[in-house]
Amino acid sequence: MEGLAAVALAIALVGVGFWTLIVRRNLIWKLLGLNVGASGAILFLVALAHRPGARPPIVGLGPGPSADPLPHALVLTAIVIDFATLALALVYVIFLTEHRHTQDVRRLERDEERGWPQP
Amino acid sequence: MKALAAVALVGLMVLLALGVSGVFPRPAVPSGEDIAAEWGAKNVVAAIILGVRLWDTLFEILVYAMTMVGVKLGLRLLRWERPLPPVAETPLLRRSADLLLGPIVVFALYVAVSGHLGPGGGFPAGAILGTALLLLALAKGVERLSAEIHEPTLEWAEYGAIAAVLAVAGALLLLGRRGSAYLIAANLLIALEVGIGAWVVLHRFASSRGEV
Amino acid sequence: MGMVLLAALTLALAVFALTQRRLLWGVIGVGAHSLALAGVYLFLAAPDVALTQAAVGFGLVTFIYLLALRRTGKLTVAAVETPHLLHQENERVAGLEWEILSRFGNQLHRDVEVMWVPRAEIPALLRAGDADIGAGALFPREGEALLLSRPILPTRIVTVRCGPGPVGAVAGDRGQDFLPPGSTLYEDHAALAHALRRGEVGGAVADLLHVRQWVLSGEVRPRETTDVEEAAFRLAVAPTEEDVLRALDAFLAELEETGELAQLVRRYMG
Amino acid sequence: MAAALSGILAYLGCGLLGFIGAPRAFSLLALLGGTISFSLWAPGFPEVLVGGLPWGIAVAGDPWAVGLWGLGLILHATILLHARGRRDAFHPLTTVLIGTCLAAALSRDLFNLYVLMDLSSLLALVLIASGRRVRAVWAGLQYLILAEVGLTLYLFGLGLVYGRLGTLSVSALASLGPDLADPALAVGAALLLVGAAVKTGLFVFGLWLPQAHGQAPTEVSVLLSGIVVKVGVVALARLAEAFPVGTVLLLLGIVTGFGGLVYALWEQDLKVFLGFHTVSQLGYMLIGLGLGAGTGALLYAVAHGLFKGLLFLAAGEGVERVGQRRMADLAGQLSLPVAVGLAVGTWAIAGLPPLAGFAAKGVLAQAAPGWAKTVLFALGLGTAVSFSKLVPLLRPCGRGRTGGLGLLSGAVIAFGLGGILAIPGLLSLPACGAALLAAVIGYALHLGLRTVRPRLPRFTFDRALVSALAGAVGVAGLVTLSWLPWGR
Repeated sequence: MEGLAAVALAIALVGVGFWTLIVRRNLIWKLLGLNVGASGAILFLVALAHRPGARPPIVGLGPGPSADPLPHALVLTAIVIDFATLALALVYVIFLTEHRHTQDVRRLERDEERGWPQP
Repeated sequence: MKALAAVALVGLMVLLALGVSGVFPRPAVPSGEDIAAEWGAKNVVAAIILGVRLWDTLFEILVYAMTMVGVKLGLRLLRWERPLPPVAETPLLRRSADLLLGPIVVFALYVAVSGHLGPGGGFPAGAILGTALLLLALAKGVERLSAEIHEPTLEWAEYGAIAAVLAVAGALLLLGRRGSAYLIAANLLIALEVGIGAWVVLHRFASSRGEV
Repeated sequence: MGMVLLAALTLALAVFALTQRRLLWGVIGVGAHSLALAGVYLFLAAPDVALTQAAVGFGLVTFIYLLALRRTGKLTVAAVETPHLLHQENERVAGLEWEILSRFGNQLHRDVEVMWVPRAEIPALLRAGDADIGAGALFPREGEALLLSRPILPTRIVTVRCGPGPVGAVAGDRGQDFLPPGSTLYEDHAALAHALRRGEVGGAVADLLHVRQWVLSGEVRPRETTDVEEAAFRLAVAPTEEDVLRALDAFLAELEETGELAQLVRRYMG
Repeated sequence: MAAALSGILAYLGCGLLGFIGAPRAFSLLALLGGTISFSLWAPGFPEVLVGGLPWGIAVAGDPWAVGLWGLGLILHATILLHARGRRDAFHPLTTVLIGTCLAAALSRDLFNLYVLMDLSSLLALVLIASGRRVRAVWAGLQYLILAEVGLTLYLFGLGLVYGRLGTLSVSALASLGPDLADPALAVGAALLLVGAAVKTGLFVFGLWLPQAHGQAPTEVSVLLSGIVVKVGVVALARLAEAFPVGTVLLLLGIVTGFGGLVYALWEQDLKVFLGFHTVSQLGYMLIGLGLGAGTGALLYAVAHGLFKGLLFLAAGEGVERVGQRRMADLAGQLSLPVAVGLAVGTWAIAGLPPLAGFAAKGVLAQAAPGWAKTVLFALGLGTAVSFSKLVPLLRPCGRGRTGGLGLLSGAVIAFGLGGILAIPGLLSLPACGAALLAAVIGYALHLGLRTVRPRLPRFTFDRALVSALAGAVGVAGLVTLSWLPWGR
């Protein structure tokens, strides 16, 4: 039950997040969408490690089978990496906002087509 | 365009569901308790991160460190001449910030040191430390923050921490020394590195003026 | 069961966050979503991941978004097109209030974006957070409950009479407060002037700035003009944006002190 | 194994120390350490699980590792020779970036590759943006977001594969012989492929690449096209080893090869033009992987790293000196070393004997069946057509700095000659004749094509995003189809 709900949630999060990523025109919104989508993939890995009645992968923590520890370790790395990517992306979004006075993807693309005229 | 996107996305979700349906139920997996014992840990995840898959973790730390560098360089590209909007500052906030500082540092240290026994470890500890430090600093006002902090000092501490982690990792990879003392030291070093790094990144976001 | 509920909550928070119109709410919503996700990880027997998610995915990420928003946000102005204050001139916007707003936006590192709206829609837009500042109209009006800046330009509300018949006003304008219920209301000042000229209404309650504009352009020939109230043009700020109001007032005070405001008024009012 | 890992640690450590001070010295030290380490393990070493069973990270000194280490070290030396005046964090960042690429060359673990791909994207973005050009930052930001989408899909695919087979090691997967009739594995393999493809910059997913590579500072472009794209190619090569996805890679390769070419034909900005050719050349490597000719793909990857590095170095040097980017404005303005560098690079990329391009294309063609030879010939012809545009640029004007141009030109020539000497049957009359024929026909076609100016569809960011998602679905379909009898 838990695993099923988690997996369904993971897929839904990928859908919602990527939908935002595509349809929103503002770069920060896109990054928010990406965040949610990426958290879907991470959740999927955690759900993969789970099994009915599992306990945390810590020695001596109750009876029952242990959850698969490897995905947990991978996911910890992935969470940190997502944060790093986000921080860097935000810096360059701020850069574009400073130089082009917009975060709108379409305006940036129009500018690119016209050869970046001085604002 | 939107229609195409919707079709593609629905297709992707169906695909994911199809794939996922083939994965469960999963076969039994090793619990890794023998590995944890070998590394002197109770938390298997800690033994994996700091032991078995240390090679990944090294690059993870590196990702983090390079982000700090990238944020610094990126923010330097900006051309801010004007002061930033003010951050709320009240005496109550300032006083509670002073009171909270001690417990938060102790809690972060606890999360780091006990990371090989229970949930925790260097990364969350560092994140807690960095976030809390900046929150408290912001309560005192950005101007005072910038005046009190000497950036070169921070950078030295940061790179020193990375270098220490590299040294521990190198010794471990080449010599194969294991034990809970190593895990505690590694967790503390990572916490230090991540904490300082998070603090530096947030600090720069909050107060950087650019140089151009 | 708890897990299913929590999963539903997590998804609902994500959907809530990503369907907001204001970025701030989006960021807060995604933060809440991250925290709920940490709860899901606890259910899935992954305390390590939950802790990291709470510290990094919730703490650091939300924090850095907020800090980024602080310097990149847009300042959306819901404005009524008003001569001298804020009006479209070919492709660009010009006027006294525009000058002030664009300088203010510069100071905040925020781009100023103007959306032209009828006067009556401004309060709803500000309250819903679709706009940060209302401009080009008389504030306050009864029952609007908006935050108001220091006065920018003093004016008067007057009644003009051109002939017999009822008196009209612009819907949502301060003038509406001085009319008996059931009077005719018009969407904007141009429609009101048009009605005056065609004799649909015999008079109008409006501010001196517009009345002078009507007279100068020859659109309206008033027989008599009576003062109703001393008033001033101010900028309205969304009820949630107290910080913006504080900064705006400080900015206006500085303009006044240095005499720049007087200069600007002379330039735009002729 | 220890030698290779310590080489990488030396690279990373020196890079980090370089942030504190003496960046050039530490960069040099890293190169030295890397070279010593390389010479210690050079012929290769068998696969080792770093960290031990059951979850250790597999690394091996296989041919890919050897080839890319050689390439990385040569490019690093070139940069050190060339970039005298770079301030700031340029040297430390490039050192860490090269260290990352070297680690990726060794890695045979799907998750380790994920981390390394992400790290290389981040570093690439920081370096691209260091040029302070708005369009470079915009291209880089698109790159980062697209790569992140790709890597999210990759992570999902990795989960599916791990969940089904319980391992992340490429060799273990290959020995299990994954059956793609299994939906979890088919979808998993497809997501892994698309993730790596988006990160690499294959056609339609990767049209950010020409702008990002073209707008970056000179030495950064050299690294990006020389070795950073190869991280993605290595990942694709590992996937090709683990899963039977040859047909899909072949199709992707053909589309990428011709797609990049079509856009390159009418591009006027010299460096962006070279960027489009990087996309097109990726097609060769994928075709090699798809045909099961791993050695050919590897040789092509190394050769491409050398001659495209040379082309970008020469073009960048010329563009910086003259202050113009359009080819028409550069004609007759370039200094002698730059013109010679461009000439050698053009000669090599056109596949003319006896340079690197000829040797690599020869090895590919040896492994290709008849119809694939035709495809490769057509690709070569297209390359010749578009590179004919560079001929007016080759007229030198005055002397200039040689910098790293000499080293890379030498490497391109040595690679070509060495390949011809080492591999029998490369320098045959038909092969030489075909190469010359392609060049001559190409030049003639170029004269005719100059008058045509079609409007190619622009690839906006949103289109790229949608194509990445649609690509995942499409590739999954192809993967599922490819286990049908005709696909094997």
